Amino acid sequence: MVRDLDHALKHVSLRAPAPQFERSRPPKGVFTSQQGFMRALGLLAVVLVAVLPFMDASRYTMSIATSALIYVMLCMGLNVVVGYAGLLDLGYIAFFAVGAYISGIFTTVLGWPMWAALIATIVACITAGIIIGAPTLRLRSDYLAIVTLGFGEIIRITANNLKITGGPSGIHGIPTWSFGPWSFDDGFNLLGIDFPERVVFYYFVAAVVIVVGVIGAGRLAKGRLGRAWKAVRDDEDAAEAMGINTYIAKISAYIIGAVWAGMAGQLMATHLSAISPNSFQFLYSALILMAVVLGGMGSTPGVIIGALFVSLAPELLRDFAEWRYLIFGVLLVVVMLFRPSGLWPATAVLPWLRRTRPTPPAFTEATAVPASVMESVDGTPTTDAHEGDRA
Amino acid sequence: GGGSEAAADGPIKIGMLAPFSGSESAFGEYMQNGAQLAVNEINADGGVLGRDLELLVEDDACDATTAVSGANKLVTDGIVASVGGYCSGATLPTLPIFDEAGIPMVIPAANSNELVDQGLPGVFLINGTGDQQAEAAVTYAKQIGATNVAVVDDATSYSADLAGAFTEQATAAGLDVVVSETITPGENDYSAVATTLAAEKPALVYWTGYYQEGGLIARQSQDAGFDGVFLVADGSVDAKFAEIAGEGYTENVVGTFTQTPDMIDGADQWIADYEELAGDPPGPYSTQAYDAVRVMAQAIEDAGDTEFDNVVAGLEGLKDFDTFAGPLTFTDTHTLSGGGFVIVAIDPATGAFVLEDDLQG
Amino acid sequence: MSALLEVSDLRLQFGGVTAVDGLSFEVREGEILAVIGPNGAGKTSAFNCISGFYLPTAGSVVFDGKAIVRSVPAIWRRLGLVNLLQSFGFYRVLPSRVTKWGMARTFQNLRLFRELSVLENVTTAMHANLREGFWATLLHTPGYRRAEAACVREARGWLDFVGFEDDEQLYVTQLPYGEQRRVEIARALATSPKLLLLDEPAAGLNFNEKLTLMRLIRKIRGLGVAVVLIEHDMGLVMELAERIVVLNYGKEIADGAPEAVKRNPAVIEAYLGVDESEDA
Amino acid sequence: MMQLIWNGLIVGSFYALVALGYSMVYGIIKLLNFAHGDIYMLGAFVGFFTLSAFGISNETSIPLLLVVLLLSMVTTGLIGVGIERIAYRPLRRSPRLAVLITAIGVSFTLEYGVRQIFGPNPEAFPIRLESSGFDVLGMRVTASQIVLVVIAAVLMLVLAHIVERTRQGRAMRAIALDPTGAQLMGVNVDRVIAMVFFIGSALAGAAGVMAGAYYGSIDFLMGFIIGLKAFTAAVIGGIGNLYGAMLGGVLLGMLESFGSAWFGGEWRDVFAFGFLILFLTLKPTGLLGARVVERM
Amino acid sequence: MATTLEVRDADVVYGRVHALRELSFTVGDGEIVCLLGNNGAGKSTTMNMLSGLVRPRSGSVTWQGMDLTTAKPWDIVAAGLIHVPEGRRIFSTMTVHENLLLGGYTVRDQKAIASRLDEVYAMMPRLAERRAQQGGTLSGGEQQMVAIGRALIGGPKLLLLDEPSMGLAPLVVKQVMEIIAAVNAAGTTVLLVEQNARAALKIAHRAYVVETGSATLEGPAAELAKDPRVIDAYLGG
Ligand SMILES: Nc1ncnc2c1ncn2[C@@H]1O[C@H](COP(=O)(O)OP(=O)(O)OP(=O)(O)O)[C@@H](O)[C@H]1O
Ligand SMILES: Nc1ncnc2c1ncn2[C@@H]1O[C@H](COP(=O)(O)OP(=O)(O)OP(=O)(O)O)[C@@H](O)[C@H]1O
Ligand SMILES: CC(C)C[C@H](N)C(=O)O
Ligand SMILES: [Mg+2]
Ligand SMILES: [Mg+2]
Repeated sequence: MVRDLDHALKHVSLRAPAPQFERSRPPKGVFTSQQGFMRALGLLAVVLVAVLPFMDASRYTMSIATSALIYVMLCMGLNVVVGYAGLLDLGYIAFFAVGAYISGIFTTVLGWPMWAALIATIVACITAGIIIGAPTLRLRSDYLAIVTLGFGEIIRITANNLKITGGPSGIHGIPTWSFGPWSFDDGFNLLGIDFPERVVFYYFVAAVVIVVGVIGAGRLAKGRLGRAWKAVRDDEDAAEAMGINTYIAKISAYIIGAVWAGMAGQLMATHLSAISPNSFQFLYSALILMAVVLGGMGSTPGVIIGALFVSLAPELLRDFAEWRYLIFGVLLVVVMLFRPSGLWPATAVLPWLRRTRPTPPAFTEATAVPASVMESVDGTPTTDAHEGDRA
Repeated sequence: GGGSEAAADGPIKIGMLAPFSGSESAFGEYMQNGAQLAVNEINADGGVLGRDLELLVEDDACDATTAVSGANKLVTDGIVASVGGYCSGATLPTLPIFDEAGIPMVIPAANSNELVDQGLPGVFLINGTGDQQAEAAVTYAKQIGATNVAVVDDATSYSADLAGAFTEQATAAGLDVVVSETITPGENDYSAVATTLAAEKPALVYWTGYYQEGGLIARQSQDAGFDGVFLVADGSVDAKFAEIAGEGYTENVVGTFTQTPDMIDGADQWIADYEELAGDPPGPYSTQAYDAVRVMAQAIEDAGDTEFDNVVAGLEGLKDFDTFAGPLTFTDTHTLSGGGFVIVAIDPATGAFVLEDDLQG
Repeated sequence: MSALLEVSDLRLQFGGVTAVDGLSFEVREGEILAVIGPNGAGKTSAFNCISGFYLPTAGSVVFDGKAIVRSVPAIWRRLGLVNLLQSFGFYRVLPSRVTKWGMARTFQNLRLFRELSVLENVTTAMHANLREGFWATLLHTPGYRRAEAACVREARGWLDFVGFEDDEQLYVTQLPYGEQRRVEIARALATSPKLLLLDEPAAGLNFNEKLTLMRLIRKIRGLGVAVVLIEHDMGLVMELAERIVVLNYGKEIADGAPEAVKRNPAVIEAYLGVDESEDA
Repeated sequence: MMQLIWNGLIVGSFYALVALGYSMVYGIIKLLNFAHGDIYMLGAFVGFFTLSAFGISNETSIPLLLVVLLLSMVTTGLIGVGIERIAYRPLRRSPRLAVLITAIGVSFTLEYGVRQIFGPNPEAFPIRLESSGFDVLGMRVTASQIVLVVIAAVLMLVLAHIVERTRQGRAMRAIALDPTGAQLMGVNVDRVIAMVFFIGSALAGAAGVMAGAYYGSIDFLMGFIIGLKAFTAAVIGGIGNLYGAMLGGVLLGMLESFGSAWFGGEWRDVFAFGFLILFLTLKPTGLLGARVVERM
Repeated sequence: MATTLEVRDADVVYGRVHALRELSFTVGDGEIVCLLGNNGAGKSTTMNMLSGLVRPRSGSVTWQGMDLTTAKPWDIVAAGLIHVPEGRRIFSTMTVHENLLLGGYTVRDQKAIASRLDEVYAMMPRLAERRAQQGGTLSGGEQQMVAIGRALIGGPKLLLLDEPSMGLAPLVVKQVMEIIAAVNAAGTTVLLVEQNARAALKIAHRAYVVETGSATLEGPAAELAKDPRVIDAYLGG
């Protein structure tokens, strides 16, 4: 299925002359290159995630950590849709709901084993992605936003009204994963530490899925498809002119996001063992989007940080009781004011590498708020976001 | 048993999940204060098993995910019993968590039948179930001679559940359910349902949601020309109902409810104590939360320790324990033997619900 | 030489405005054709029809034996559903398809990908020619790695070809205008075109840069690529073009060799003015 | 049937009033102002606070309502300007979604701020419009409904006139299209944007007071759903187009009214959103939104 | 001729790009001054600095006693310094007529606007034909005409033109140059940036050559047109 470019280009008469001069290669190494540093950081994160249960395997820690990981999953999926392909999706939670409900219904009502339900989930999410994406992805951003929002509400309300979805109280008693006689409910003992609860398993499962997802998303983003997404996000017409079928590019991002969210939904359904329509309100779509933007659109580390922030901040603020959402709101505003492109923007450059790397671009019209004159504090001029406008 | 080994001599920790944020957040405080009052009283009397009680409260936001992490937090914090649970939808996913951790639950407010349908050993409801409340509503409907009735719910689990039970029992009792409507909570305009009620003219409509929308619907339906009886369920029994509906719109409003202190002689002192603690008068489910703590404390006392099996046995063994809702004995299914539901009506002077009919006759 | 592109009787209307009015011309393989005409004559509009961005009201465009403009059954026209159908992709050839067939274009106002680096701008253009499976990308198979390396090599080749010598990792917005133009041409070439449409490539360039551009266009023709260019700079047009098509009010008013066109009184009247020699 | 239309019109006028501000703000700085619904809520609470402070309750006077209306409009207008100044203006050159996040943050802050001050319980609004009705053309109409629709219509038409026909309106549209270009025309961008926030917030505040007086109850989350609905209405109408926002509001009101009559209340929103999705796929620019032909 | 605009040692920095380095030049009252320079030399940056879109890090910029380094763009426009920007910046969904009206945003005198509108339509009949068409759908050249017309309606005292001939047909270039000369003759001072150096030098009184952010050559236009360095780089042999 995969063929070499040279092979693929055989029928094309036109070939570029071989490069005339070697361009400088990006350096390698942990502290001398962005990529090396990111890899090291990723490894560190994986280690931290892996040792957390050995330090504190209490139910509470494990359960919020697992919820946080599920958030991370959702945000990564939305990042493909919004961050890479530039499709403003305000109903992303709908696919999460589809995943959760399909696995819930198939395992409780139909009594399927979990792995079969997973396949059903994936099929359902692809179908849902096509049904909703196919007619609407022609729309430009804001109309797409409202259509996806509407779709999210439709899914939630439908789940709330149908018998098979358990109506407003939802589905409970969703079984956990089991492999032959052994299931997640059975505990085990590792290195003298007791892991009696299935909570810990979901934590590990989520962690592994996310690691795979991070690597996969990174690879996709760098390849042909990822370039097509970013091109579409930047300038749809120009992307068409480059031979990219923008519609297919958009729908592929949409479906990948959908499947990913569906898998997260399945994970959450089995982790909580009960789901109800309340967990799929618009607010959660907004929160996920918020996590993505807060972290930095299109940036994997950013999105992970954003997801952790949005899911853990209310938990950590629990002690402030009724004040916590007030504090959360103020915190959001403050963070955004200080880091307008997110906590870790896609274009971020490690401070000590800044000299040798390009600075981030001015924002395009599609993603930028209209510019106006701002007095900058240090007297340096602000860049002009509208240079070379479309006429 | 999870937390019971934790601290054998420190205070006995009991946990409560209730909504403190989101649209139901008003109820969290009522419940917390009611429970705290009970804890204070018990501690003043020397505590349980010679140890003090300590109440730990977590927000469930009436949302499954938040509730689960809250429940896990309570378990981790070492509670030995749970006296929380307001929204059925948020309480349901916490059942297996408390069950696995060996923590018995006395649920003060949430009352969906699903809670006990799972047959978990440690789950007890002290609010009447939907079935029981529906029964009271149907009894009342027949008592006033209604033949055609209507039911309106707000699509939340408790409300839909109750509406379903009401429809079923009303039909079985030979009543004609002519309108069965669902509204979206959190809005202001319910003219659609008001118009339908005015057009169909049922003799009685049963509203199974909360007081906020209830007040609006009561008013809007009368404006539209509905003149039957407006029966509301316990979620709507609150003095705010009259305020929202407005003067002149409450004459035909009655509710199904369990008894409250102001209906009971000698409860003035309780109300005064509550006000002293909370700074505000008690609200819906203050009493149930108060009772839940007392029920749980009694069971632990009877059990002699905080082991799950013993406490459950203690709860099952309670006989005619005195609560606001009357003497309490749990059935096999861990619900109240009688719902204890009465009919209340709005006192035009104060706007508060007062006893109208104890349905005994 | 056979015709690579055949435009016949092309018509494009916007409400009351007829932007292109019965235009016919052809482009032969490997030639440089200039399209000139007063502002608003319909040059860009014609380009947009040819490359699939606009749907002409009538007429046909055939490129390399393939029809770019498809005819719509009369029934849809009568039902007024043409636009709807076309917006869903029926009865039209998408620009991406046209590009795959071998036609590339640049835009009158630069349309580079502003959030991509120079190199990525060019590699993105190799989309259609690149075979990289989804799973291969995920698994980083050797085939994928080879294809990706070849793609980067080829992109660098094009950057060199157009004479771009700056840092390929820069974002395009960091480049001066002239360099951006160059990158846009490299990007168009990376789609492996047989025909390249350039819309006012010399606008905003100074004298020296125009000379460089001229050399570049000749080099492109040297690869066997036909070039059609819209330009207002007569010095450049006269120097480069083998044939010139002149439009006015959407109609063709002249078509021929540069010298002939230059002396055509209709062209002088509509476009050049009496003394054009000063616009070098 | 007539009754359904009338009901739809009433809800629709609320949607329209809020949608108008939504659409204006969106139109000018491309911000989905999630806090806009909360301004509506603030309007109601400002009215509530002032009236309670004067010990007024259970009033029915329309002149008093107008006074409170004006007061709330000015207050929410100023709050809107303040929010723009603090939370949105510093981000004008940032990615557009960044402002969306501060808007959500502001929304949380307003909601839970009000909750801290007034408590989580719904409050009864101190002014109540008399709601005895009479029957015309087979629909039951009350005097207060007529007052409501008239106030809403007047506010909206005045506004639409300003934006579509005057020099300031032209400046607003110019900023929407190209703020730098607008500056080069001599438009004081900061001031015009502040003005837009003032007008939009004042309208939302007005809607809040009117909702309080008409429906009688207010609470700290009352802005959430109507914010969503207003956004939807603004989009149906063709976002950025003011007449579109009004039309969209009314249309959404009708859709809901008919949706619940035909399919039952529980399916109402499914019907409304389903219709919306279908409509937008067929007419991707909304009711009145103009198709922008992009030049290549 | 009295100096009206004076730029002294202006430095503009975009992130790490040093776009202007100690740029100094002056424009006299009633003059047409032309700036020549390669791509990226900083010509547009200079224009943006004058109209207040970009602030210099150091140096002074004064016009008729007004300090342009601190003034807001709208105040600068109100004072009569009007900038026709690079890239035209037409308001795309507004009609040609509305675009022109916006040019008169700061003008209070309705009669003046009306008479200038008539003049503009007379000068550029193409615009009169298209008066109700959306600006964004105009052809490139038509848009350029709107941009120039729009500036004239504001009644400029100092007109900044950034590459006004870009994308215009030869015949129109000639007309535009004539218009500029005529506007200047009527009393407006003009600062002109042009790649079409030949045409620009023909109407300019004086010119500067800007290279990497500083003015390197200065002189009367007619003399510069003969300077071999200028011929080599900007005019061609
Ligand atoms: N969407 C549209 N609606 C109305 N008229 C349009 C539209 N698009 C283009 N036109 C008109 O069609 C005519 C042709 O425009 P086109 O852009 O093709 O001109 P051009 O020859 O490229 O001119 P220039 O040399 O100035 O770029 C112009 O008069 C333009 O105003
Ligand atoms: N917004 C910006 N951000 C960063 N660098 C910029 C920006 N605008 C311009 N520059 C850089 O500043 C320098 C001067 O640019 P400027 O646009 O002023 O040149 P110019 O003389 O007008 O060129 P041209 O003839 O291409 O219009 C260039 O190196 C350019 O890349
Ligand atoms: C009346 C309420 C206490 C019912 C509760 N909301 C439930 O879900 O069961
Ligand atoms: Mg053109
Ligand atoms: Mg320039």
